[in-house]
Amino acid sequence: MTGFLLAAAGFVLAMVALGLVRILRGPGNADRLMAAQLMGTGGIATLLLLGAATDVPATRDAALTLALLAIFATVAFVKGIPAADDPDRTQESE
Amino acid sequence: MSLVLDVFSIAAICAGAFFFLAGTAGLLRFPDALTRLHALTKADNLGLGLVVLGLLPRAGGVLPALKLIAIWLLVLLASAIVSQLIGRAARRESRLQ
Amino acid sequence: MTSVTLFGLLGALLVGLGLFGLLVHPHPLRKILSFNLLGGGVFLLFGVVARRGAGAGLGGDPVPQALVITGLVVAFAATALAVVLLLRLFQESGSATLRTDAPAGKDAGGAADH
Amino acid sequence: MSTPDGFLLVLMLTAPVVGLLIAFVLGGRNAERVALLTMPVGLIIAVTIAVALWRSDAALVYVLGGWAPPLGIVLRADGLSAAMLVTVAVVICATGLFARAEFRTPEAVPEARAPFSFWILLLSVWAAMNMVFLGGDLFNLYVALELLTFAAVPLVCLDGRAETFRAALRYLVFALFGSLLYLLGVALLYGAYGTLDIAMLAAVVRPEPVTWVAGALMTVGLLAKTALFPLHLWLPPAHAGAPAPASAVLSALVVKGSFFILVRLWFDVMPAVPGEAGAQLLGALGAAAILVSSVVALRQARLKLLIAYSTLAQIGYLFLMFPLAFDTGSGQLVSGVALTGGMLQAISHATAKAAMFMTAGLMYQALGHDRIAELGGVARALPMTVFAFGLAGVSLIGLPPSGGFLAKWLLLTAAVGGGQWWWVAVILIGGLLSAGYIFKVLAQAVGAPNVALTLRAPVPRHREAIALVLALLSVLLGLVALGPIDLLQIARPGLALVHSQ
Amino acid sequence: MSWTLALEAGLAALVLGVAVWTLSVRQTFAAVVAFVVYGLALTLVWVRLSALDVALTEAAIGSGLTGVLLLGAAARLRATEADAVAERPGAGVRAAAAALAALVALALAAAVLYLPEPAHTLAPAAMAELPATGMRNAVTGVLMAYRAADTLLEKVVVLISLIGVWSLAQDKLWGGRPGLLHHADPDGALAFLARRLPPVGIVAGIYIAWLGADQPGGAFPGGTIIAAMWLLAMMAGVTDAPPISRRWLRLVLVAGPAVFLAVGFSGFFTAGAFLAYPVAYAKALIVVIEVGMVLTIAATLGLLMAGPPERSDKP
Repeated sequence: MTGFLLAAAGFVLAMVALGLVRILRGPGNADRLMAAQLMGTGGIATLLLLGAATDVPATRDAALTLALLAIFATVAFVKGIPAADDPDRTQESE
Repeated sequence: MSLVLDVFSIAAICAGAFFFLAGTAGLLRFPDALTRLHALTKADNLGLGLVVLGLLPRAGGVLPALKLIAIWLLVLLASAIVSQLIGRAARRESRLQ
Repeated sequence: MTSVTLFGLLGALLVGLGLFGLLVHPHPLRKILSFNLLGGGVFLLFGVVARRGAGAGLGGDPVPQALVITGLVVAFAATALAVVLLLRLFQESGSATLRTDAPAGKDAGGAADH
Repeated sequence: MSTPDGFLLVLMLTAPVVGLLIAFVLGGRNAERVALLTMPVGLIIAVTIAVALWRSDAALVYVLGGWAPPLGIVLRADGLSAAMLVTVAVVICATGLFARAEFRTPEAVPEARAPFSFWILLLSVWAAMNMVFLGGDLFNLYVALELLTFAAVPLVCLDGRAETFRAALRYLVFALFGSLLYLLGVALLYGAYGTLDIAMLAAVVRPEPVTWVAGALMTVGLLAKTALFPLHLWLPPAHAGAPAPASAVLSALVVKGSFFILVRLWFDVMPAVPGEAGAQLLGALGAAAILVSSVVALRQARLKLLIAYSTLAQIGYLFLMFPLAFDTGSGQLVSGVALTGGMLQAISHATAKAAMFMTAGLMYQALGHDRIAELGGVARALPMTVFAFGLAGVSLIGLPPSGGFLAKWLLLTAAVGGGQWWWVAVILIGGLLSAGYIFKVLAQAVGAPNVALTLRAPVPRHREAIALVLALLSVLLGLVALGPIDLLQIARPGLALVHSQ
Repeated sequence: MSWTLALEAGLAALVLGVAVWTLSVRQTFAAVVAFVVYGLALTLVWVRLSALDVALTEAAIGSGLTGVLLLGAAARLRATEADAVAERPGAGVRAAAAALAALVALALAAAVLYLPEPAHTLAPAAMAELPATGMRNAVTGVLMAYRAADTLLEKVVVLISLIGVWSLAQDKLWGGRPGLLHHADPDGALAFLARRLPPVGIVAGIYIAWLGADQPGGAFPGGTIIAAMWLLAMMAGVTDAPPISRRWLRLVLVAGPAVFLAVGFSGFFTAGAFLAYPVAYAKALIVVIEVGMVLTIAATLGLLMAGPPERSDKP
């Protein structure tokens, strides 16, 4: 079973790593961010699989941390796009 | 019993891994940002969900299992919000270009 | 090849890459990025040293691991300070260049008068 | 393991930290009050440490938390630490008194940005320097170095102009680069020897590839922070752009922090590792710094930039002690006359340069500019300030009986004694060049004004007096040759070795 | 080649690829996104190196907060990218830099390969002394007991960097609120998230900090998670950053180092040394310090992210 879990971890990691080509190709920043988002989720899955394979329960806490912070890059990105009509806009300093 | 659980785990994790494959393929092959987003959410929701499901029998207790489910729920929540925010941002970006 | 050797070589390579970026990228934000890249390599070397010291029921020597935690926090503080400094430079001068012969910007009148 | 007086080291370390925490919470005008209250306390502790060391004639040691190395960290004060602690305390106190006029919270507001920041950053610089002098653990010294950097960089741009932001950012980039290289060396040393305690490392360290790599990385990192040629380009705009009291602290003290760690590394951790080639290389860089920076200083049109380039040249002298302290017989660096001379140079430069930046600040305040060509008549208007500038210059040039003279005399003695004649030439030419740039300023200052001199603002007597006292200290420092100079050699390793040969 | 080594080789290749990417890609934004992935991948590496405490901290600080900080900066500095291209150094300089970097990397690689065998380690010593600290996690033992002075000093370092950030403000805005004013559609997705996630996140942060005594975790990752939750609420406009002149805020910001110092001084009388703990109360005292530290870390990191005061407190 350990071998299977490790293989699954490797497979998921390889998949999301492949998705990173989107960072390179873009074209939009939104696309790049999606690749990072996929990497985040894949990283969580890999962590959980690794933790189960090696029987280290604390990896779940690392996965929990990643899950809690997964949204932040996107929020920072959305906040950085200039758009007056956006309801979630950021006001420039006075 | 443990054999049944092992088979269950293997099946669920394999299915989860498949959705990660699908998510990546979609992210790379789909023509525009919104359809790619659709592929991404599949990996987020189903891929991780199935992996978590497969790991549940091996969690070694109720509390660790609940933690696994909490992680999945958090990712689900984040994924829902992210897809809405990115979707809007992608629209806006394409308008800016 | 063991995982310790593998990650040790990775750390050395990351240091080289970060150093290169720090030297050749003119944009300060890219320099800050390179600094963090370089930091990752340095911390990884600590991690390798820690892993080599596994024993007494521990997966690694806890001393270098603790040093990395302290180092990560300090590196974050450094990054925050550098980023804010850069943003203020941009705000005051309209440019982000570090060149000494850069145009003085908005307050050209009192430039270098102090 | 701790010596009976060891707790003094804890007090020295924590006094500025407690001060800055209280100043931060109380804020406003109280920040200044707390800082000024902390200063005499710290000065008294520093002097007490020096006296205790003098009496016991052995290092003061404190084992923090009772955890002995290699697991724990010790604080350790030898002669070098004690001398630097006192020097820094004196310069900080003088700067604090001098800065009151400039960094007073205006009446109209409860708290203002520049004063609040200045007083707290000044205390942090002090805390960091104390840690640098007392730390007995290489990683602990890294944290101290970072504290020093984070406190020093904002001091550069306290007046919030674009060029000072740029200078501060350049400084920060150099400093962070330097710290990471240092940290890299720390990782390798721990991997190779399993401890970071300076005394324990000294016992086990061997001249082998890992140590060479670690030592080279750490040295380059520390040189970048000390602004030794050719890693010096960040310094002049940063030191010349800061407000005068901040320049005084930056030029007199902050660069000595990384230099001190370099001395610890080369003399205490790995005296036998660099070899003659390494020591000669460091000396060559120092010589280049002296010659190049002095010439550039001569060509400056602005007083503060001239003083900043003079700092670069004077830093160069500090590095002459490495080849001069190298003992070919034993193949290692020894704590002898050259080390004493080098450290004395650091101390006399600290007081002289602080005084010099203060006088430059006073002239700027009075004239509204610091263009050297238009300083005519300032000696008549501000005689005490120009006199203080001249006295500080005496020490920088190295005229007797100043501290600078004694320092350079000791270095010359070591050079002649060791048959290394080429450094004699460097020291003498450097002295002539510094005389050149000091007299260039003085000649203008005592000359007749090209245009009628109008003072923009009155210069308070007590501020001039503070600069004068520091300059006088630097000149009178030569008198330590009568006895106190032996403080520097207390609890230094290697002497026995030299005498036994 | 075993499964684990194959996995690790893949992981190393990923880290390396992303690092090269971060350096070589033209657009700064893309570089920062790649850097976020770099942090994520490093978290996995730390797990493989059996450094779970570091993995938690890297996940929270390394990839999380640093990434957000740099993304925000990249967005605000978009206009300056074109100028920088013109400043790119010539081929000679680039070749020299590459040679230097390669030399350093080679020297390091050689040094790593020739580290002594068997390795020096303080693991047995750390474990032997651990009962006296009341901790069961050796890393927390190092941070809070053996090398407590580092941790204390590092708290001061982070506080000073915050003061440094504040000192960059414009004079007229001193005492005001940090950062830009964020608006969010009160019924929008972001505001929804900012109301739902922080309660969960704060509980998780406290949980991870609490774990630190016995398992991987501790005040650093715990406090960082709480800081991130606060930041999320600020960015969504659900709550506003407090004016930096508030006394309570200043007290929270010094709580960690102040409690640490106070306990350290009490060690003079109760355990015979500064920063020593009497064995019977060691765990209780360390928990007290950690509570202060979590508060301070959360507040300091959150405010470091928010930046200098940019809005006057006066309406």
